[in-house]
Amino acid sequence: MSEEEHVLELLIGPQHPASGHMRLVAKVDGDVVVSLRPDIGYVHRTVEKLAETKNYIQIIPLIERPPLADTANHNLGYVLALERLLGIEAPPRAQWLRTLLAEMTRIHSHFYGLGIHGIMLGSSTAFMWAFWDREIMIELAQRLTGARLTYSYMIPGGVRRDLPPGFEDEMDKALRYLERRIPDYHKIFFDNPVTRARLEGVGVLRREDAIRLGIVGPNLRASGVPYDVRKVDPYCAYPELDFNVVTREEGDSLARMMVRVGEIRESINMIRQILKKMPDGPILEERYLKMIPPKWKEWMAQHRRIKLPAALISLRPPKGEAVARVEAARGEAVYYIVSDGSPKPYRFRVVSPSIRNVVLFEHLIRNCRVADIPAIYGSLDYFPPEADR
Amino acid sequence: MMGLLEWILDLLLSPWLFVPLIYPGLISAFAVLLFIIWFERKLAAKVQLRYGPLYVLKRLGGAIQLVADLLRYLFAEPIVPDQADRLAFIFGPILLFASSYIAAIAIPISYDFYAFRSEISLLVVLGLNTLAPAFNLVIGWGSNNKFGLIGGLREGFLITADEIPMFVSALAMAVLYGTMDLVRMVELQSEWLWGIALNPLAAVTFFVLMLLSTSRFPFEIVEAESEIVMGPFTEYSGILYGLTMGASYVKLYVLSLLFAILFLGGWEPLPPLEFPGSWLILPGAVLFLKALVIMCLSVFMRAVYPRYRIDQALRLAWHYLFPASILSVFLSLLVLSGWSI
Amino acid sequence: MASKSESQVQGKAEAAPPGEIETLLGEVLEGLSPEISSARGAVSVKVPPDRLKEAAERLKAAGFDHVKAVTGIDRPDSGEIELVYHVSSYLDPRLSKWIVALRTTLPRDNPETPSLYDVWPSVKYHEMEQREMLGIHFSGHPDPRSLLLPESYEGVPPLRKDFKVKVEGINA
Amino acid sequence: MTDRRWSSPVFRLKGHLDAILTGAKYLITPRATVRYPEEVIELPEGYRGFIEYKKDICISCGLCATVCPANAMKMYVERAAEPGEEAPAEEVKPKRYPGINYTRCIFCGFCVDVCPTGALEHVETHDVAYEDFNSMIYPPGEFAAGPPKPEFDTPPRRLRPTMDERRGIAYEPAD
Repeated sequence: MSEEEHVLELLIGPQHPASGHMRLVAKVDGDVVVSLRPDIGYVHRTVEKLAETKNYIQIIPLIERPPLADTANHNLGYVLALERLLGIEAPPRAQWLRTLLAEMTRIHSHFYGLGIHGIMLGSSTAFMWAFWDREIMIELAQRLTGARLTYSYMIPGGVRRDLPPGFEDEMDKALRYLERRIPDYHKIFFDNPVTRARLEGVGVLRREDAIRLGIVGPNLRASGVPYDVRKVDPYCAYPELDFNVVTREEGDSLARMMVRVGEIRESINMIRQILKKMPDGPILEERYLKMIPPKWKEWMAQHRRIKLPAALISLRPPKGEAVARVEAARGEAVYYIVSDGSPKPYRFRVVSPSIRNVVLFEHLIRNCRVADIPAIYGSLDYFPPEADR
Repeated sequence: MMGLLEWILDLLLSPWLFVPLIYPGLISAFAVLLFIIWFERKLAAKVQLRYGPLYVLKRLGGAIQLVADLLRYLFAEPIVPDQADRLAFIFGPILLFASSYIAAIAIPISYDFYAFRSEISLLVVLGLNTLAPAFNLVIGWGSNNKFGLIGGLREGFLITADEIPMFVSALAMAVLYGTMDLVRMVELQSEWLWGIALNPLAAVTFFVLMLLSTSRFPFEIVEAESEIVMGPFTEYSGILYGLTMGASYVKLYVLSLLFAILFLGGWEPLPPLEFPGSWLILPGAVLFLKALVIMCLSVFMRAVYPRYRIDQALRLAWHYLFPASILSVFLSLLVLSGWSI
Repeated sequence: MASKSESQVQGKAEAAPPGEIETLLGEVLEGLSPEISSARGAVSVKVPPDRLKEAAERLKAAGFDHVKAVTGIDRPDSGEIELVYHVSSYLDPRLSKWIVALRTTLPRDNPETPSLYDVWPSVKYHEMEQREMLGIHFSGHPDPRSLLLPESYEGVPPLRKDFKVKVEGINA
Repeated sequence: MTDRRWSSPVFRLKGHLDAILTGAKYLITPRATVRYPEEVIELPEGYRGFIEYKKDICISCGLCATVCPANAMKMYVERAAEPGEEAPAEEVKPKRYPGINYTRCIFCGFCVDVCPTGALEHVETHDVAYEDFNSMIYPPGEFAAGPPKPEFDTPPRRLRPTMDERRGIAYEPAD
């Protein structure tokens, strides 16, 4: 038989229970996937072009939309780039608050990824559990920022709100709850023999390939590369936090999943340290603080919020460019801003972790079985809107 | 007038009509279907910290959700795709459902109430029960959908892998009891011990194979939503889809009844009660309850497991379950020899 | 987890002091007429377009093992498109502190440049994106598909400045 | 680093048992669901919900409309008097007031934070259902009439979430 006669072209998505907003074009020979090509762009929303029409501060909500489960880290990446361009730095307490929200977001984003991975393998329990435990962090983030996911919390020069009263105690209870839950996850999902059978040795990403293809985040670290922006190019409060970079050597789907679990544990530890060590002080840079009318000072102290000074609306960074990177939950996010001195960026570039990981679809889903497609897809924690931007 | 009613009642209570039509046949199969799917959803929901079906008859926790679903299926338009093989597409689900249920006619519900008693009634049940998967293949091929095709082929691979060891582990019990007559088997169990105590290996093997052949988790491979949408049933809608979905539960029901007879002592022990009709109701209820427990245990797996890959399921069936079923035959012989000593 | 110690070593690794990275880049790219500048903690190397691939090869050999971003910047005023490759390293802790912007300028009416896919396979999807968004032709790129835009898209590449976004004004 | 124990069938069998027992354990764990229209979670103070507008202290500076990232907030010109017409002062020299379009609002709260007089403030409401898009647009007059309120057939039970070590979030009756 010729190749065409026994190879079936399988169009998985965009209308498929487990494809996400993308299409996977798989060539299948029997039960074996010969090759697979990702077709992305179904949720492209022109963030880079739209940003050119918006003032700098208006871009904050815009860049939060694509990586929906992981907004705070992307918000942070953008704000860091902008601050670099403006030549300002947030005061220490704001830096710690940013780190706090970034780590909370990492926890709930990882739960999101684990849950999706669970349902892709058919474990509805893992899915429902993860989405419930994600809710814990979302509830706390909501108290801190006033929104569930689209926080828009970090602004150039600081953050918008301070810790609400009683936050530390509530967080402590929440973290202890999460620590109690993780063993149950192990029993019913991570260490379930069926999960092991489905993931171990499936979709192995070798270390050289991970580097060559420019993979980021837990997917890179699961292949034994200890690259984490929080260590390599520390920002905010990370230099003062004691944490490990979770790595695994195997590079298979199980390793990628377990790196995320390990990172949840590390984030729990980090949040404890943050709440213990957080310094007192203002949460907005002094020059902006001075612009707020004095009559608001008392209100601000009472409500633990800041008023946006009008100057922030139409920031005019000097001509030039700045690049910043952060370790978002799904991997390294790079923000690159080119300014021509006007209130709107001349060129705005977002490189989200998912667009850098999309190459893994064609690289990993090859010579595996049809059932491995969702198993590997889920392990990548790939998020189509984040890749399409 | 009374004469007519009595005549009808007599007719209905005659085993040749009662067994295929009422219990354990069609009507009770439907009732079980409506209950067990609801219960499966409730069980999974409870493990997953949520309610599951709730709002249709809220007082009973949404117990008639499936009745509502059935009505919806009945009134939804069954769409037949242009490119599908119409004959196979429409009759496939009907035959699938019928063949899943047909084995129930050979199941006795007490020492003297059965549609027929035969020396080989075990073989009749097992044989009729094997028919159903073939129609999955027909459906998958007939619906002319790539996912349907893959799903049908998966079923094709699984037929041999689950039916052969299942035959063998059931026959291990036949060896043990020295008969293939289901009524006689229950009789013997009430004299000796339950089958599950005599040959636990056969019981465990049979149970796992039951999950495999009825597409329960962790072997929900034929449908596998995240991989092949709905497998052979991808193109179905309306009541035709309802039939395909119900078929595997009906098969589970029949196999659970068989499991109860083979391993759990059938309708023994009977509670010492006397009331009109107790000669029929009591053994029927005991048998039904045992089967129901088995079914609940099977559907509970949805809350615990992800699904295996097809090659892993095949490996499990051929590398572990098939040898285990052969071993269980030897175990039966061993038990027999121990018995005679 | 086994590499805990390794990562700590990496975390504590001394940053190349200012000036060192520029010197290093100068040595690596010697003879390619690079213009090296640094501002706001970022290092930038500009090379002529015909030297881009060679510069990339030398950077790769020097330990810059992956590309973080490929960005085209349309500059209609000067009739140029600036192409920026942000490169860094995963393995060399001295280099991974830095993001080096390898840049070149292409003529706006016929922006063509060799694809760096052979050097850094990690540019694959970034170059595809810049191709459709700015109309830059990367010769030798293995995948001719469009990435985010529909295959049927015709017209001005969206990230060119002459593609105008119609925005509803605040008083509309 | 692959765990060697997994190659042992006995260890795998224990894994199966653990999984099933954990599933069984959760059959008696309390549920997490909040049955929404009957029970409503009380939102924390400072929640960024619908916006309350106090027109009397608005100074028509237009900062809210300028900062709005989604162009949801717009300045509307109040009715202007014809030249020579006798009219109240605010119609002779028309002022601009903000109106909001909730089809576009993303509840980022920038307008609230930037308002120099505090004429804009969030209320802790987010669950309002509309029948058509047009009714989601609030010109200044309607905007000033107060934020929309959700309608329930029966008054819902209000639940206050508190963190709980055993259950994650415990929802307790708020009143």
